[in-house]
Amino acid sequence: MMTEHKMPDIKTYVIVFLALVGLTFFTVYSALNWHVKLGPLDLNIILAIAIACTKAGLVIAYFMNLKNSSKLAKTWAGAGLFFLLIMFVFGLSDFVSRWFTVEGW
Amino acid sequence: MSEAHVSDTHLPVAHQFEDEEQQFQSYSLGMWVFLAQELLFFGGLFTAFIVYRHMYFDAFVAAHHKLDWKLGGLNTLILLTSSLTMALGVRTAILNNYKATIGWLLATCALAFGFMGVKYVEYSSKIAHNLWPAGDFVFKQEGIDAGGAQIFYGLYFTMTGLHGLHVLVGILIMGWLVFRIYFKRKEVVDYIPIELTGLYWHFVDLVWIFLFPLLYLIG
Amino acid sequence: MNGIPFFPEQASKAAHEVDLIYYLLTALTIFFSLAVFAGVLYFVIKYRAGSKVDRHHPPSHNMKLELAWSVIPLFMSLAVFGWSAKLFVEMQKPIPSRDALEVIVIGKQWMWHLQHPTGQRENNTLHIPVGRPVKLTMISQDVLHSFYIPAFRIKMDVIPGRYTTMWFEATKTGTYHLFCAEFCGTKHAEMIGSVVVLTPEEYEQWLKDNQWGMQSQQRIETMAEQGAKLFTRLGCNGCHAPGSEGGPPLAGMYGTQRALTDGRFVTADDNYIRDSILEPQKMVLSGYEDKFMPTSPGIEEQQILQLIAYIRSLKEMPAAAAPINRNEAEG
Amino acid sequence: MSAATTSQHKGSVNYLNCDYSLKSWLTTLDHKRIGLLYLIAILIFFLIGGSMALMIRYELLTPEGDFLMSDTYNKTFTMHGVALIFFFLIPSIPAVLGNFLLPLMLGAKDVAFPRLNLLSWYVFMAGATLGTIALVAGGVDTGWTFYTPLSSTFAHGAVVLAVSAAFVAGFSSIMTGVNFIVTIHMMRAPGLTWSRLPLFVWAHYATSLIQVLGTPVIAITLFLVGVERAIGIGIFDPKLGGDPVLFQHLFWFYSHPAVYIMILPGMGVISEVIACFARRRIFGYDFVAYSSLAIAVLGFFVWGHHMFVSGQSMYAGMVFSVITFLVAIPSAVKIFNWTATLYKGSIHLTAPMLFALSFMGLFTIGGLTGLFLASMAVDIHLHDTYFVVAHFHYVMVGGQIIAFLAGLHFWWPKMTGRMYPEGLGKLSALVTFIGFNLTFMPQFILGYMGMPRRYHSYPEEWQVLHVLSSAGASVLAAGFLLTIGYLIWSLWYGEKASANPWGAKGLEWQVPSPPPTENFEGKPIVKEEAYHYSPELHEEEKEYEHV
Repeated sequence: MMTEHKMPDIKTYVIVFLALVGLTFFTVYSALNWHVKLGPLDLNIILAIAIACTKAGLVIAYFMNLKNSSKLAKTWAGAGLFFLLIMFVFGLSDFVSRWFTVEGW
Repeated sequence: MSEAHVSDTHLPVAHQFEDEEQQFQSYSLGMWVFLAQELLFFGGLFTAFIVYRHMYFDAFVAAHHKLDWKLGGLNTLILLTSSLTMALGVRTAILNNYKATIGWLLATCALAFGFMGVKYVEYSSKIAHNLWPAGDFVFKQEGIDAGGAQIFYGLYFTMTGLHGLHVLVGILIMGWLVFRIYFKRKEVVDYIPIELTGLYWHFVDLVWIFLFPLLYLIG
Repeated sequence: MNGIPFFPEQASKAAHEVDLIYYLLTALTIFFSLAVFAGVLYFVIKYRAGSKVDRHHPPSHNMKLELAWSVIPLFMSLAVFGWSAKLFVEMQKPIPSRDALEVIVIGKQWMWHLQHPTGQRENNTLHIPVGRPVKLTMISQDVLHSFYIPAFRIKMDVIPGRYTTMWFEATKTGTYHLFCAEFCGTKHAEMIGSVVVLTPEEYEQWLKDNQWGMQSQQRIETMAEQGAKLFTRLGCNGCHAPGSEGGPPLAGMYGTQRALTDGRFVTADDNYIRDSILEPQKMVLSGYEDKFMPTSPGIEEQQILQLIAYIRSLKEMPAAAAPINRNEAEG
Repeated sequence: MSAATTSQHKGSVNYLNCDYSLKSWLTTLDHKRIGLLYLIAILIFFLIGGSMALMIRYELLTPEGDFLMSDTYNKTFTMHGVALIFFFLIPSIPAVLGNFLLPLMLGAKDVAFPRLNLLSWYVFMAGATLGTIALVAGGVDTGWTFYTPLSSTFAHGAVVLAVSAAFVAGFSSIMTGVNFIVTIHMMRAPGLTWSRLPLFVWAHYATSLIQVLGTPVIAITLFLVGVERAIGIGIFDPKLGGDPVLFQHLFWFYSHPAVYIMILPGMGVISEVIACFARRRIFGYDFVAYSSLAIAVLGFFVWGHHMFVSGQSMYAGMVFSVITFLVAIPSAVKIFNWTATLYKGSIHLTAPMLFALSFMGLFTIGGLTGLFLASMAVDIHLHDTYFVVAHFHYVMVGGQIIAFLAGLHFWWPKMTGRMYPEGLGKLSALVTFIGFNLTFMPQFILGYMGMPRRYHSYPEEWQVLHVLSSAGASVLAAGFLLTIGYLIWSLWYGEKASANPWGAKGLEWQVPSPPPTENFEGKPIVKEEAYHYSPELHEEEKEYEHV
């Protein structure tokens, strides 16, 4: 029985690799040179995380070939991310909301 | 963009599987579930990092200035390249070209050793400046409380150490794969363990993609 | 209390309402358990194997029934949640400190040390007046503990490194159990004591009887007075005395919003003062970036609490009161 | 397990008598043998944990701590927790009954990754050995929760050993989870769609989801405690500014879903047992199946209810409290559906059925007392008291262990080819039910009186309740020992079991007992829905000869 197995070709790999390297240089450059502050929030952090997420997305979709993998693999990758976010959001909810005073209830 | 690789060769099917397709899908799903578990494993450390960064804002910023972002950046490039060589190795494995596969795997191993080398340099310089977070931790800086800095370096060594351990395990697996392909070069290249190791290696690279900005760049 | 003890005393304002929710939940549990038990018993008897009874086309599902017994318990649960969350907020809401008796509690491995604002110190016992809210500011010197008074239905963990507070108002005089509820090592079971609730007169009398120092026969200093002494001994007044710009003025700063260098706003509560004493650079006030505040290594939890009491007493600047001799006062 | 068992036709080879050598057992890839290997391993730890329980109850007979020194008492209840939770409750149903039955129920030859299955047993034994060494090397006095800073800086027991034991045992649980997820997805027989799956398989899918996504978080948390204690990297150390509440967050993120790892497989067993002995399809199959998944997913949102009084912020507490109330609904739905299953069934009161009915009663009480602890105001009073102890024993012993016994009795003929003695089975179900209630009902009252957990001595006015509870404990122990006794006895002297002694539906009953190594000759095809019973047809009674 033929195993039909879709893999990206070499050209795609190299393009994705160059994109990743480009993003790395961009994130280093932006972290060191731009210091945009919006009140207490440091925009650098959001930019750095956004770039890291796009790099992660590229690696998952092309290098790990999730694009052509089964629907099950996609659901389980999504499940891992979903429960990770639960831990972040609910875990941080305690530390962030500790300083809310209760005057206004 | 993607070409379909129809391999006319057949892999031996384990007794509990019906056909090759079910075998491959099972191994692929099993690996993705394992990686979801690894994601949660590192997720615990990232939660601790985010919480302490929220609590010790200045100490973390001051402590991370002592990290050398150039070495961190170099390590990122090394790992990205090793991801590329790994992906190409998996591709040639599926095409049943065992020589090229061994070549790419060795390239990935070499890059991984490079990564560990850079890490060794980094660690020894940190320990030399007695930034090792146990016992004689010294962090004298105007206006920065040493406790928060010590926690930063505690997290730094734990996260990058655990990541380094995963890189070492990756090197061992790839070494075993190279021997296995070489000794079984007569038969069809069994691409399944190589693809799974590829997935594992890309995950290790993924963790570093998040570690690098969080530890070295932010602030 | 002979025979089988069944119910703890209700000795605090909140105790009554907590017991009401407890009765409601007990009633729900008994109702549902009996319903399930009766249903099972009835069906087991009626439809036992071999009994001649109509078993034709047993229903495999019934959407209306299944939705009913999902949605109805959901609403009952949310009702109970709402009620108990409301009560929880009332029990946790910080009370105005004007009329509250503020006692500090220091938990350390296997004993409780308590201090009244007027200076009286007690181990493992707490004397409080009835009918007056009591606010406890608690911290641990080593591991986690938990200050638990069953008769008041109140408990709060005592954490090393951070103050936790709780308040209650006793409604019945008497002596009640005090337990440590968070496992804290070998003698966790011996870290117990008692809370003695006195009538206001008895409490005043108790304060008077205990206001003389053991050896010095002089009136013991209140927390604020001890704080004032420490304030000078540690050299805080060098920068924080009024008029000097070495550090921010402290008169009347307790409870206000403080703007930090990075733009964040923090309320100046006990934790803020404690963190600023122990790690001065953790939260630097805007306008004082270049100023440097020394840390005071080896400062004890008790001393920090005394400094806080002193800073809170700084509405205006009282001169440190001289200690009065016992026999003068009683002479 | 050297029982020479033959099913109807003499000398047929099955998975037990095909090879008696120790090597064949220790290097087996057969999921059925690995299930039995797990059964032996967890039996040892059940006895260790159970004996610790008896020592605790014996100590609490008197208000003063006079039987054990307080240090020994603390080590006893810690080892009671660690041994029973990590080495009995979590692996028991998934690793024993799940390993044995999933491939049979799915019509597959074996689990998806047999070698990973054997590796999970060896990793479990490695964790178990580390746990025993920790016990022998002086034990641990931190409680099974390992709260810092007590566990990381102040405790002086073998904390690093105990923490690494739980760390290693966690990976065995992860491997089982990964194996089951892939098996259930990939290895189903033709025609076996998700809506035709037995509810036992649904429950194990939900359990595996938690095992895989929950366990790594406690692995990293215990790793940090071990690192902090061994090397001194102070992540949770308050002197450096570390926050013990952060440890509690990371610990309970796993440990609450872990209680669902324990109870969900139990619910799967109960669905099977009730369907078989009421001769009826489970009422509202879809609701029961999806409630397993709902419990598994919602279980990850509720861990904060362990920390209402730990200095957690009030707002976070409210969020956790409302979701905890929501997660109680699917459990209630299951109980109501099982009760409705009995309607118009023909009910056979065999030993597994008695265990299943007592599960329904005890789990209802256990689940509802959880609502006391979910409501924040009452939890202030009840947190860390004997009310909590009674609640989780009702759910873990009254729920999970009794469901495990129900499953063990139900599938014993299939696993060993031998019938257990029916009369003793019913007696043991009764004794266990009575002993359990006598042990833990008084603890609810003690809890509301304010008796704190993990206390070596207590005020003497509560002695009456403790004496009642200790009396119950000995009855409960008698019930368990009776069960272990006659089950082992039945291996040699039990009556030979036919392929389907209960007349149950399900693929596992279509193979001889004990089944051959490769389970099914051909590939079974599934055409009908699960639990295809028809109680009103009386002729079905005769081929069911056992009750």
